[in-house]
Amino acid sequence: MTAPLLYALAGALLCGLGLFGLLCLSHLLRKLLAFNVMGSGVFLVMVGLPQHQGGPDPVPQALVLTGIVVAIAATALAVVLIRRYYHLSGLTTLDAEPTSREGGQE
Amino acid sequence: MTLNMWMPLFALMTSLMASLVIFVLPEQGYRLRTAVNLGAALVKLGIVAVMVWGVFHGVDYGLSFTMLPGVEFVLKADALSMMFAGLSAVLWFLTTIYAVGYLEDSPNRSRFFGFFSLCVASTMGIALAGNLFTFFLFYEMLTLATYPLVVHRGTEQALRAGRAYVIYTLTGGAVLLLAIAWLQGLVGDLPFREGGHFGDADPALHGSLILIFVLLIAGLGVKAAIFPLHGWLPQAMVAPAPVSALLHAVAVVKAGAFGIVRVVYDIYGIEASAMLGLLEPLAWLAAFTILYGSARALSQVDLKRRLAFSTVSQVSYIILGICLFGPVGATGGLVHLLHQGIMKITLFFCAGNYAETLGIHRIDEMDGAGRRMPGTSLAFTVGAFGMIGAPPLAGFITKWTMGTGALASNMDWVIGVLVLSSLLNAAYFLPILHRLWFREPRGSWPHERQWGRLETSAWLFWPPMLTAAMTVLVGVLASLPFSPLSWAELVVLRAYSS
Amino acid sequence: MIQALRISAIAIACLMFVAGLAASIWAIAGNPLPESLPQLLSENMSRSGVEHPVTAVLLNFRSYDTLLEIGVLVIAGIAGISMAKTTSLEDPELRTSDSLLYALQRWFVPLMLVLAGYLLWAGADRPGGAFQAGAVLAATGVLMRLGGIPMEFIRPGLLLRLGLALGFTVFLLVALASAIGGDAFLAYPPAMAKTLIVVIESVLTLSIAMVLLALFVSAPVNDAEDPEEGGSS
Amino acid sequence: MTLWLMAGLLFTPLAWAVLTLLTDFSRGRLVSWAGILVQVLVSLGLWLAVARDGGFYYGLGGWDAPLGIELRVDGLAVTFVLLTAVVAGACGLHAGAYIDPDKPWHRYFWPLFWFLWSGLNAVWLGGDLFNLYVGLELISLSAVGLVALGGQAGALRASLRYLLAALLGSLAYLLGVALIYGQFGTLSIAGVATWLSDHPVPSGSGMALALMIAGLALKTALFPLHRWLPPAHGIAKSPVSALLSALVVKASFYIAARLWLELGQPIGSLAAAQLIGLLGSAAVVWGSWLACRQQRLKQVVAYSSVAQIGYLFLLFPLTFSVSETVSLQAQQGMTLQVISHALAKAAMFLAAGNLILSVGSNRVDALAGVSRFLPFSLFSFGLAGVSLMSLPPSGGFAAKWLLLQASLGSGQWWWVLVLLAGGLLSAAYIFRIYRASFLESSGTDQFFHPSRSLEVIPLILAMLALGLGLASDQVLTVMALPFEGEGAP
Repeated sequence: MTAPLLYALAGALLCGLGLFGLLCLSHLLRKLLAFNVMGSGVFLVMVGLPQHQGGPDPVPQALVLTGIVVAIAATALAVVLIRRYYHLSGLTTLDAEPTSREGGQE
Repeated sequence: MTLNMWMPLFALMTSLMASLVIFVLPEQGYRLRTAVNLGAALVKLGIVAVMVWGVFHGVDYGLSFTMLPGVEFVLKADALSMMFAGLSAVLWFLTTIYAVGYLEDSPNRSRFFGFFSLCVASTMGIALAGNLFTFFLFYEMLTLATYPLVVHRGTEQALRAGRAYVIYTLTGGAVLLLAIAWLQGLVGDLPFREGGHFGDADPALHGSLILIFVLLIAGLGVKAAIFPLHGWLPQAMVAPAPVSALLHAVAVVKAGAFGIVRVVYDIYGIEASAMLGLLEPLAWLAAFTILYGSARALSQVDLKRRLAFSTVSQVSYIILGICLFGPVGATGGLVHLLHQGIMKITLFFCAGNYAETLGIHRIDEMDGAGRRMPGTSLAFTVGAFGMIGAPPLAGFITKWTMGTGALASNMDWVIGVLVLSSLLNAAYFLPILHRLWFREPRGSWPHERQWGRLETSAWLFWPPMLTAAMTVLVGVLASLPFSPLSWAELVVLRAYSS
Repeated sequence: MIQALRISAIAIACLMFVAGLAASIWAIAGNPLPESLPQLLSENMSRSGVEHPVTAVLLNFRSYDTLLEIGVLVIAGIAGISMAKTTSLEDPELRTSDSLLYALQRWFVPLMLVLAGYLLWAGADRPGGAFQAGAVLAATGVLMRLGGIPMEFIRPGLLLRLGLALGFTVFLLVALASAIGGDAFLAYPPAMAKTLIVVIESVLTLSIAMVLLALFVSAPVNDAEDPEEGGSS
Repeated sequence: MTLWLMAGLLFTPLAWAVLTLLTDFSRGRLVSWAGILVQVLVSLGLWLAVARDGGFYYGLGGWDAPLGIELRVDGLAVTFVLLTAVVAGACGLHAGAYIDPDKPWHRYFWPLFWFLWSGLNAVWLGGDLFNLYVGLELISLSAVGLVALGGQAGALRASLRYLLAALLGSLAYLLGVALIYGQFGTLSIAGVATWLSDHPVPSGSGMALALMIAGLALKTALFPLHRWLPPAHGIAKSPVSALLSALVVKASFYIAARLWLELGQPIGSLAAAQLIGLLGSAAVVWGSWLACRQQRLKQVVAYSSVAQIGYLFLLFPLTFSVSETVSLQAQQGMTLQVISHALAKAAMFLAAGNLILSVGSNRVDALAGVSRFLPFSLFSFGLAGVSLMSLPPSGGFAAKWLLLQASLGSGQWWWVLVLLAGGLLSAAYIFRIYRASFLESSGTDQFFHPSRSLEVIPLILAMLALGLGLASDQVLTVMALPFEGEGAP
């Protein structure tokens, strides 16, 4: 058991946690956070697993860097959408069809 | 790259192009549309005439290209295809004339004539298809093109009929597709060939071949309205009369029957079909349908529904004919492909005339109509006697030939079926004739229209007169060359000799 | 009750997922690695134009990834400003006059700018690079914004859109230039690799900062909306 | 020459995204039309080049795999590139006339449109697992942005669902990529496949493949992961719906198919293949059933996509442990299904948009009597429906025929039932719309004829879908071209 392997296993755990959150939580922001937790898990696996045997490997590090930027972009887009959705419908979950449009306070 | 190669495509294209042009024409362009329609029908008549002449003299018309890996698109003209092509070309022309008159002043004519031409194009394709795959292509196209015609009136009843039609035919199409795909996977792409392919089939394949045959017949039987797959046909009679006439007397039901002929003769081969024991059950089924259709026709009060059940019965003559394992019986069946078309279209034209001129739809309203419309009623009478099989009309030729064929191949029970069916025919047609000629008219007609000099519009009057005359002529002149009977003999000769 | 059952079912499924994943990771960790990319990478480092391997991967070996990734970032930025009020991205409510924040910002802003510059420069031979620098730069902007310094340029006008597109455009032009020169798309001439990478990194830093900042400050939500097609009647 | 074409192909959409970002909608439209022209020409040129000389690998940045990113430019990829050019070009032209230029947020339509296009090209050509991930994200985020553009709460809700589903799918895929890299030390699909061809399958790679395919299946909306698709596709503007249904879902499917064809035989299992096939069949049945029950026109079309996608997944069982011939038939069938569905569904959505514009309502019953006005859009809708019902001579029929042959050839007759039943079920929902349009009712005299340019585009697409069946053999020949496995040119 090396440290990178431990990272990878921790990543697996984070993936499971994030998945659980994504499926069970209903508040949109929480869902989004769960997505980020899961994303972090994936990145940990990605960096940890190859470095377990081969020592430092710049390729997955670069990939993760790219992945993080993509995740940031996705998160930002989601936040923007959630805010506008809340503004227009007053809802923070996707459970009910939006009917009224009294809107939330911004 | 000769002209002959392209002839089948031209025959197909005349109606297809007419259809496209008509779709684009504005609704009000009445004259132009009629001109396009009749022009295309005449051109097609010419092309088909040339091809009939050519096929008789052994010219090879054929066009093919690879459509999918291992599958060819083949158009080809042989004696059998010219039989069907000739029938639809002639009757298309007459029906177009009739439809122009029938639909005068009614809405959606652009749509109607567009799809009408599309139907004829599909029928042409079915006639000229050179293998099962191509046949299927046009067979399904016919389904689609007919739907708008069945629901043309847009009433709830029409839409219901359309739904029944689509459910029956598309399911039949799916079964047919399964059968064709299976056959293709088993033995590869098979062109239609006189004499068939399975004369020396591997005995290991027999089981699959029998099953495929059953599926093919089930798929084709829907359009041919074989019992118990006939349910859509009487319902579809809500369509306007020209549609009922051309499509349900000629195109759709004949497409099914024609397909069965193709399968038995040109795919399996008559000997192989007999060897696999496929003909006898099919003959029994056809015989039952003949009697069943006639019996049901007896109890119908609506004129067009009675004619529809009569169609159910008559189409099965064709199938029964080819199941009589022998050249004479086969000739009888094939010639009925033409005879039934001519007779039935006459009857439908007349039914349409009664409906359009006098507002008559039910049989009990027909009392004395013969005096008001003697020409139409004369045509109706000729058609009805033809159906019954009175000599020397078209139907007699069929029944006589089939009866001889049945005796020749030792299937004596068929004679019984023919006699019984003729009696039933008489039982449901003679009362109508009695009402037409020998009863006093009631006070007034349900919905009468005056057209001037003739008893009805000229557009409506002449087509049934012509087809009635043809009913007489094909019977009287049956022994001349190029008569339906001689042509059917030519087809059978080629099928049995190879 | 059903809710609890559902949650426990999902929990069990997730646990199984973790177990399966961990088992696979364990199994893979035990297998020998068939191909060693790091070795190949170090052999080619000299041709990459930079010393730090991560930067080399990002901006040379796998620069197409980076190019598309900037595209993703720009998309997020576009989506962000498409939902903002069209006249201004300024939100008066966000502007505070907190003296503590003001003081902090006087100290921090110059420091952060320097840090961003350093990170950008460091990217060539040690951890750092355009993303890190851009993030710091964006954070500076956020801080300034919270502290009440007006930022007139952040409005969905041409200037902001230019800013969003700048880094991407330069990157793309470099890629195209190499293709016009008859080489593959994105292939830098080895002699110029270093210069080009530095240029790209600098403009990318600006653009990344701009996108992040635009996303952060596009606070007021636009009330105007499209009716659904055919939904009105 | 080919090099220039490749550069043009990659450069144009990205450059036009930037250009249109700097303009407003109306000017962006002119710029985009020019761009569409360029892109169609470049795609056509590349297609012709590959049709003449065969495929090749294109190393980006001059670096070959595994160090750099290699694009796999083969017959299949360029065919899809050309398909994208045709369909996206048509949607772009249609959108230019369809979308209201006065709404300020519509200026962002064009950049998102072009980013979407570049993402699609990246996916068709991609040969590198991680690069495909970035391409997928490019597609997903721009698609979500397009759905949400200026939308109401309903549209935002749909796009949020879409976004969350897409992100979860991407993460699952990325996790699979991480495992693959951990195992094989390379990101190139070809590299992994080559190594697997002469080594035993290492343990743990099954999980990687399963994760990737599951993630992609979620993004492709395979039953039972399809719930996000109909709201998003139904509520977006018609040209956007067309793009999403025709191309976007195909991108993730394409990757899954590529992975399965390269790695499925060694890594996959019979049970997995059959399971995926089963899910595809369930999608066909369930999607069609739901399509029959929808009240709104575009929802019908959207559920139809769920059903049609189901057919695609029959590829998995039909290529696993079967003879070469059967596998080839299944692949060809799948390709034709992708192409014909893309053309037909784009035509259908665009026509549906026109019809909604004409009758002023998005409900199916509102179509009562419109066939009287002989609208071209209804005709296009009908023609596209022929392809979806897989009736001859459409491309859908050709696809079904090949899949039927493959099922019969491999003895997996149960898929035959699915194919036939699926055709009938799709007829049920399509004839429902025909039926509505033929109903003669008194109250429908208002009919607004949209401009000709709006009506012609779906008609052309529908004609292409219909005619594809007749030209299938030619199309398939290009895809079966030899591939020269050498490195970058």
